[in-house]
Amino acid sequence: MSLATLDLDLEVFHGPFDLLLTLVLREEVDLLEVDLAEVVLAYVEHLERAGELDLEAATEFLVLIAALLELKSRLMLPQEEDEGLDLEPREAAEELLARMLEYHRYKAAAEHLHERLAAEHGHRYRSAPLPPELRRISIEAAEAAYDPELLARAIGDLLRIPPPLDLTHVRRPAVSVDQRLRHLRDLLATRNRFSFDDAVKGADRLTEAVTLFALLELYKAGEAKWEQEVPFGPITVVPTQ
Amino acid sequence: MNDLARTVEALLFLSAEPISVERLADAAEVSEGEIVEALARLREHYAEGYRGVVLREVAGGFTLATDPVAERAARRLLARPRTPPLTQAQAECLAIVSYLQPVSRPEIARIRGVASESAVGTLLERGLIEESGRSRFGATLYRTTELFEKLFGLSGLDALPDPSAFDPSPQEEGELRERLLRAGEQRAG
Amino acid sequence: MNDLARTVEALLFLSAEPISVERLADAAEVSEGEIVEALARLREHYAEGYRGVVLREVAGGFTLATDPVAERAARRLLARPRTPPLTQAQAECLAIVSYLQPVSRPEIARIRGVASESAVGTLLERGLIEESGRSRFGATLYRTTELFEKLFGLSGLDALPDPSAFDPSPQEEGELRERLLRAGEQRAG
Repeated sequence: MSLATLDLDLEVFHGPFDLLLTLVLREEVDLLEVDLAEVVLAYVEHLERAGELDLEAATEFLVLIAALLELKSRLMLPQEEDEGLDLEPREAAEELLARMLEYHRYKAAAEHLHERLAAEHGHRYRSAPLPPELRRISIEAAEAAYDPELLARAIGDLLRIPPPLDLTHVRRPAVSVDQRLRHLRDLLATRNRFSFDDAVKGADRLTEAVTLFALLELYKAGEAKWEQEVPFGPITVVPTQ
Repeated sequence: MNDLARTVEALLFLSAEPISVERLADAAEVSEGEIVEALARLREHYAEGYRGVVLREVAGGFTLATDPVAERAARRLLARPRTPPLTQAQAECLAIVSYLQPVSRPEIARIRGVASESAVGTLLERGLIEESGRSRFGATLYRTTELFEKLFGLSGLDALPDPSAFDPSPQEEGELRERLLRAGEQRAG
Repeated sequence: MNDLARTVEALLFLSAEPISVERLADAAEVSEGEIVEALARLREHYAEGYRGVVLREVAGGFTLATDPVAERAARRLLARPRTPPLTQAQAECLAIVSYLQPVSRPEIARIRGVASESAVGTLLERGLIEESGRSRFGATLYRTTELFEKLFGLSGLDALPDPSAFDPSPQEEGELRERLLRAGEQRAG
């Protein structure tokens, strides 16, 4: 299944993936307006319809979509944050270009190898043991050249059974969303409004994350909302009236 | 030489063993009469005394063989068998054959968890292993050769080192063959 | 054909691997110049298009191989394809190894943008690449094999085209750079 057969139906573009790529590079389609997640979803559906994973096509897709994502994420960053980036836009484009060119080179070289192998089709080489009288000669002249231990070692390698995945180090989360939901509802009931920092005082990162998730649940359920005046500033949670 | 004679020449060149007129006819998709005619043409080209390779009719069919003119040079060429380092695949195949012989190619593949055509072919070419009849399912069986013993400095097969020193799980029950097959199947998942 | 040409023909027929002029000279106890001459005579006899077997220069030496005229019959006789075609992933890995050898798997993955374990494994299994020591970070390094050169009809690694031949033209590259840069600047404005 080749990428050429991946048809996309996006808001800003309708047609094969290859064409989208060309249009993006020609800037006839604005990458900022292309929903790349949609492209990925379309590809996954495409795979499901095909019923099998074609690793080669998947490889190609991943390289291309990764390049597009990288480019788009750089495009999306606000101007004033440029100083904070490791790479200036020019450097970023150069780096991306270098990677695309390097991959392009070996992809074309692979094509060359395909052609070479095809051109060699029909040239078979003889592979036959020596005639008995000559076999004798080489046995007589043979001297020990290999260490027999390499055979025993190879048997040892072949006896190795891969261990089952060890999952003991993966702890079950010590906190559940239910627990944190209860905690937030208690705070809402007793204090009416409170800061998120207070809600997670002394908690570890996992608990903080689960608490944030619980807060989103409360918002979804219409029980609470929050205020944040500046980015990265304190978050104040208040009940929905 | 016409195309059929060329084809017959190529088939004789490729095959390590004599081929019958019947098999040649079957491979080339022509009648046996046409093969006989092509062989007559070939014989002109391979007249003894003119070439380094000669066409021979032996029990079982036709074969190409070297002319005695080259014997001295062949002995010199082959005097020291080439012993490039073994790749991991070759070492594994050779280990399986040496400890389990006779062993079939499908068995080697099951133990290694991958097809092993190329490695087995190289070991055959280098004379480290050879065919040793057929299993009851018709698969070719392999065993190690005398050359193998000399190149590994072994006085005999019973001088093969005990693999238990490298056994990752010596507590496991069972014969070596059975354990290797089991491990191979688990690796293949 | 003189005796030396006949001897060289026989040696090429016997050896499973291509033989260099130097080894031929050593085996036949003549100078390399005489071998070169004998090979020229042989080449006349094995001119492509006339015989079922052709003389080829691959992997740093000389060897005999069948002519494609016999491929269909050879496949019927031997019941196996010459060599299975490469998948795109395998061909890319092989291209990277052939140009950058010795090269590690992480490096291959970096260039291709994806893990390349299975393709590298298959290439190893098919004997097209082999291990070649370790990098200073402990990663296994790979290089191509003689079999690779044989199957791809390469007289040596230097017979591969210069990799820059596969790069887009300076003009195409310039256009691509332009586009990327303009895309990068556009968001500002």
